[in-house]
Amino acid sequence: MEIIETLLNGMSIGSTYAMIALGYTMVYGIAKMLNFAHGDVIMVGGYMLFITMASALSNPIIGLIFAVVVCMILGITIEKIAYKPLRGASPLAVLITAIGVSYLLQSTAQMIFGSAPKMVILLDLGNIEFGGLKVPVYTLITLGCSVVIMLVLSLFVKYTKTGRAMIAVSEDKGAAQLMGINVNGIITITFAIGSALAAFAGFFMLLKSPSLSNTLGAMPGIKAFTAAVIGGIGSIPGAMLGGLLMGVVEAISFKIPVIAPYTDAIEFLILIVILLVRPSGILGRKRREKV
Amino acid sequence: MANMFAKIKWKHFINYIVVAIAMIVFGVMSLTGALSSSTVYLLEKIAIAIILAVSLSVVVGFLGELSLGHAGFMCIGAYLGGKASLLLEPVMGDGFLTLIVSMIVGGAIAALCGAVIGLPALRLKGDYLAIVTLAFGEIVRSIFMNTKKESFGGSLGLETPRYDKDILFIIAFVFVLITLAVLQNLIRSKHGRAITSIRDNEIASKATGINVTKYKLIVFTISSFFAGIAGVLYSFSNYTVQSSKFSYNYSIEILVMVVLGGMGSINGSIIAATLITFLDVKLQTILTGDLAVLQDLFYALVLIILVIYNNAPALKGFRETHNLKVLLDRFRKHSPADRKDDEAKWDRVPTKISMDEVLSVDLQPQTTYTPDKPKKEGK
Amino acid sequence: MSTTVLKIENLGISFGGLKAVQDLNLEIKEKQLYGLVGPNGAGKTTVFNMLTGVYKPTTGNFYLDGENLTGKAQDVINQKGIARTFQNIRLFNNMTVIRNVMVGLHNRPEFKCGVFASIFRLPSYYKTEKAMRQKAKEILRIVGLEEERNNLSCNLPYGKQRKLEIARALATNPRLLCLDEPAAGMNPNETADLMDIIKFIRDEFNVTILLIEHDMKFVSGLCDEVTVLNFGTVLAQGKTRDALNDPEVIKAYIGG
Amino acid sequence: MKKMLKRALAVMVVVVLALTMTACGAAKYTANNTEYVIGVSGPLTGPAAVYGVAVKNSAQMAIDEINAAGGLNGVNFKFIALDDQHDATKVAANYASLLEGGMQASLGTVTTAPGLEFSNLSVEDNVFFLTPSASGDDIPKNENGFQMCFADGNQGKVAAEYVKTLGLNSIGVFYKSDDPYSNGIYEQFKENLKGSDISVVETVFTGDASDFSTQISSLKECKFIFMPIYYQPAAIFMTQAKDTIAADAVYYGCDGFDGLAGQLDFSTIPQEISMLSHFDSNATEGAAAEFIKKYTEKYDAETLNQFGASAYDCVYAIYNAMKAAIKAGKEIPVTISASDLSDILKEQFTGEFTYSGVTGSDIKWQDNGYVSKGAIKYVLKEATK
Repeated sequence: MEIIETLLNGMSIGSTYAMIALGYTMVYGIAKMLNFAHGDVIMVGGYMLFITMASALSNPIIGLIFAVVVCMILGITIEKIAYKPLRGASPLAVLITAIGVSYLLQSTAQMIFGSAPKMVILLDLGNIEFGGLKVPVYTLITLGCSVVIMLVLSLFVKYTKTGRAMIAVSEDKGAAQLMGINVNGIITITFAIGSALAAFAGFFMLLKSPSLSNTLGAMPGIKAFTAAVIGGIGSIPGAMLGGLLMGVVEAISFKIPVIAPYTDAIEFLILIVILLVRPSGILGRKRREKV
Repeated sequence: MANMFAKIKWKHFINYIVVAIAMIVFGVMSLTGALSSSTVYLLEKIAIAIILAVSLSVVVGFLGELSLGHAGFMCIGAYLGGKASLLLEPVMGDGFLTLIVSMIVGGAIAALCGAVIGLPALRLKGDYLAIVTLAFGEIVRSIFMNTKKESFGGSLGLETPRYDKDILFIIAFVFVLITLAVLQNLIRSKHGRAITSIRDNEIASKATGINVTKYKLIVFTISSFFAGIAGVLYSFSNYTVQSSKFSYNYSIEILVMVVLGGMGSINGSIIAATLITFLDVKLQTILTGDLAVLQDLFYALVLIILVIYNNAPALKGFRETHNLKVLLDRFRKHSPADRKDDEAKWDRVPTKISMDEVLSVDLQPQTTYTPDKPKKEGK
Repeated sequence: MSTTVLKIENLGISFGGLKAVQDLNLEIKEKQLYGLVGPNGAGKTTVFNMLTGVYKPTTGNFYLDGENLTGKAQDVINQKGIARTFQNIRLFNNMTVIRNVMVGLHNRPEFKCGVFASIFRLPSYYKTEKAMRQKAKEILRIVGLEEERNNLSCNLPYGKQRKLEIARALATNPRLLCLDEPAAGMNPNETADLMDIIKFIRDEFNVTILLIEHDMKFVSGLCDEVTVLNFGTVLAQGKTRDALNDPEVIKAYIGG
Repeated sequence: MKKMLKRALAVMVVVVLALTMTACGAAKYTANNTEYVIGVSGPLTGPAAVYGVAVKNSAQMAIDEINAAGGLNGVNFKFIALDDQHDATKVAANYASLLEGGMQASLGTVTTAPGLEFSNLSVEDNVFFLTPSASGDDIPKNENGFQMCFADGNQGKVAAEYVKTLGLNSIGVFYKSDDPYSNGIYEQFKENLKGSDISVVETVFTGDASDFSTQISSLKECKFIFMPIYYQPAAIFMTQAKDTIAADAVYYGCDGFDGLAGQLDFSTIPQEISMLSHFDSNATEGAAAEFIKKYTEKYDAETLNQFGASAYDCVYAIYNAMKAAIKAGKEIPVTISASDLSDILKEQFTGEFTYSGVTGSDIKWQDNGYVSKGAIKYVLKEATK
């Protein structure tokens, strides 16, 4: 019983990670960059929800739509201003600008919204009872939504023209360009999708814990990135798997008092162990340079 | 005699000379009491930052591996060196001897950890190695965070003795010189060539008989040794060592110094470390009260603009005509025979720090993906 | 009869189900110029990759001077005496020409200088550094790159990059030098020049050469023996003229 | 070679110039003061910014009030707040910069983590500080340091004493293992609970965790949950736990709970929420209510919390102590050095001096720097019947 409960709690934690990891993996897989600002786009999405809920239209669904739209615009803007000029430069340069963008978003948010954390109550969904187990509804919804998003993304990438173009860009930018694919356009679309996913992640994070500050996305962002790497970065199902795995590990670790304070260390240790066993993550594709 | 003098490669020594002169100038100023304590703190911080940046530069700029765990090694040095000095203080006093022994303890243990983390480096590629080093740093931080109060101070941090602040910054600069000497001598030797060859082309390097494993381990070990030394200096320049300081954010800050300084340029790392630390401290102390929120904003803007300016392929033409070097060249006659030693132009470093994974939607892990690139020039 | 330098026995490798190379047997004598030819995808480079330790063969063994080197690490194999060049040139692009060659000299016993000696600038450091530079210049002179020694290797024209790669491989003092399409991308003049250089270095450095090439004129002009591969299997083997005129070989090249 | 030397010289000059810009005459920093200067180092940005901002606003408000009322014998006060981002490393630079800016007395740091550094630095120069909210037990360990808030250990002890009176068999604890504040309280709590037969269900979280489902399921049998944490995670915990934890359970916290009302819709939480503190930001009467009114008129109400109230008191306490010292015949010129002022203030704070303000009345200080004032159990919200 307790085991099932802990697993469920793990799913609850992990579904949020999975949602963020999906965004990481999309951007990484196609634009080939560690978007350290992804977590801060989540935070912006959170503030958009806050604005909506504080306005006359206090409806979470409208808030979500608003957040998605704003985040997509923000994502595209960031890409155009900070990342696009560096296409073709070293990935390290892009990594550093991503960090710069992350600082920029955090301090802008503090300037606009102040330093105090905001309370954003979206919906009170209550619990469902399963044979003596109380499961919060938001856990089920987050889990369900992340599975749906994962499936939609997979189908999108596999079966639409844009999606296939994305795979082409991912495998070889130069060749894709030669085949008439608008590489810049595809990368812009990727950032739009990634940022929309960030907005969703923000929504589900606030659904669970209604406290919003300008560092909302920082640590979950890193954890989710770790999850994406565990699952095999670039792999959409891998992101989901990695996220859930991280969540379950976290839940188990928190359950045992002796190791609970070391939870972060344990999560990162698992990452190292998994990478040592499978250097490309669980579902990652091993890429080998041709000699 | 004059001939011998002319034969010395002055540009190899220019950074020693500059650092030594700065050290002497400030040392004299400190003796005459002309140095304010805020400048002393600043100097200590700059010295520590230079050691960190230069030691990371060897990993990132010369070996071509991305490490996001440099702060972790520093953390080990700071805690263990600090603890060593606490234990030694009753026996050996708080003098120079304690300092040196603590340095060796902190540096050596950090180096050991560097070797341990260097082992996975042999298996993992750039970006995966980066995340492993990041994870390592976070593990170290988390462990020290949760120690018992008696052992390493727990969440409140370890209280360490602060070294005499009129002298510490001079010692710190001496260590900067030592770091420079060791790392530059390493780089400017056959071993340095082997290391740079790994960065430039690992496959060719192996085929040329370079023991890549050995050199990766050497570089990780030496680099973390100096990170550990920087950590011990940090513990001597502060009353408390708190592990929350050594998060991945700090590692990234060091990385920023290396990247802004230019890959494979030690002088660049020194200048970037100095300027960033200076900017950081000045922003922090000048922007008081309500203005404090502008610090990060300003820092972020500087970062983005500098990186784009330095790296954007579209600005290449502009960079080549409008840069500091061109400006400096106006003051000296440019001889085309002058060629930078082992300095890799940043935009040409074929980074192994590659983002290489391919988007996939498959549920089955696939064994190998070999990109079949067309030959550059067919026949 | 001169001694056997390289002996390959039943060498084979498969990737998943695909047998890339199977049952390769050959023997190369000292100072021989041996050719490995075959259409695209025949597995020639794969053979090189096995010989230099990039891939571990699934079956068979190969011996250098009688020593079994199968499955050894790349750097060990190189130190034992097999050096190679690459089909798509792999130079150390951010290093000068002379440094590229000096990396090749790294493992030579006469240039021994430990990490500590280098860091503390012991006299042995200055001695080896000077000697290495001298030796590298010498090698560069032979391949005709002495003038370019202070240029960055990536700024060299294509033909010279090929030569530099050979120089770097030679610097490791190999018994067997494996050249992967050394004449690719060269004009006829350069090719002729290269043929002379290859012959010259064989004599000068006392080295055995195994080369992959598509240019039949080049192969027949240089090699005394060849092995023709197709789909990983040996089509023909023997004296160059005989092997290249084998009907199977002609069929594989022309198709049908 | 000459060229190289020339270039070396140029680089050196730039570096030296950059560094010497800051290197000006040391010695007496306060000689040119035209106002009394009070300084503080606190987190004005970053995750803990709300505490630093509250302190900065409230202290500024107190200074403005004092100046409007004519200052101290006609001399105005000046307040400087520097940002340390809750990071001990940044304190040294702040401290030196404040000192060189003419600081004569200080509010120390806002948070505990960097507080120890400040405490050790300030004793070197003998700078008096009265911290509003750095509650670590070791913060006032030197004779120049005093606290306006309760020390963590004392809070833990008082909480343990209170728990013992409840007659419970089992209680739950939820704390943040990587936070000195939370740790400090819990350690003393555990220590003081030893010997009683109360069993403790201990749960922890670290960092910025925001999903407490595991901890909640571990605690769901508990009727009393002690939470020595700050209000933001507490609010998340209560929201997530409202249906799982028994409706008649009690959440009991320390002064960190203050500010909860802004983060939590109390009507949705069935459990009782109480805290042991010196200030309630929802107070409707007394000095506290007056402070709240003034603060919310001037600043963003969201940043109102006990940190601010305490800082407001700190400024007034220093002001009153200076006034009392002058009355007792001491001279406090505007250019008085920090060390001289420190001696005067130390004498006052360890002497008969008492202060009544927002966070308590007849506040006195022990010789070890700890505050002695009444801790009040505030019931923020009663259990919903």
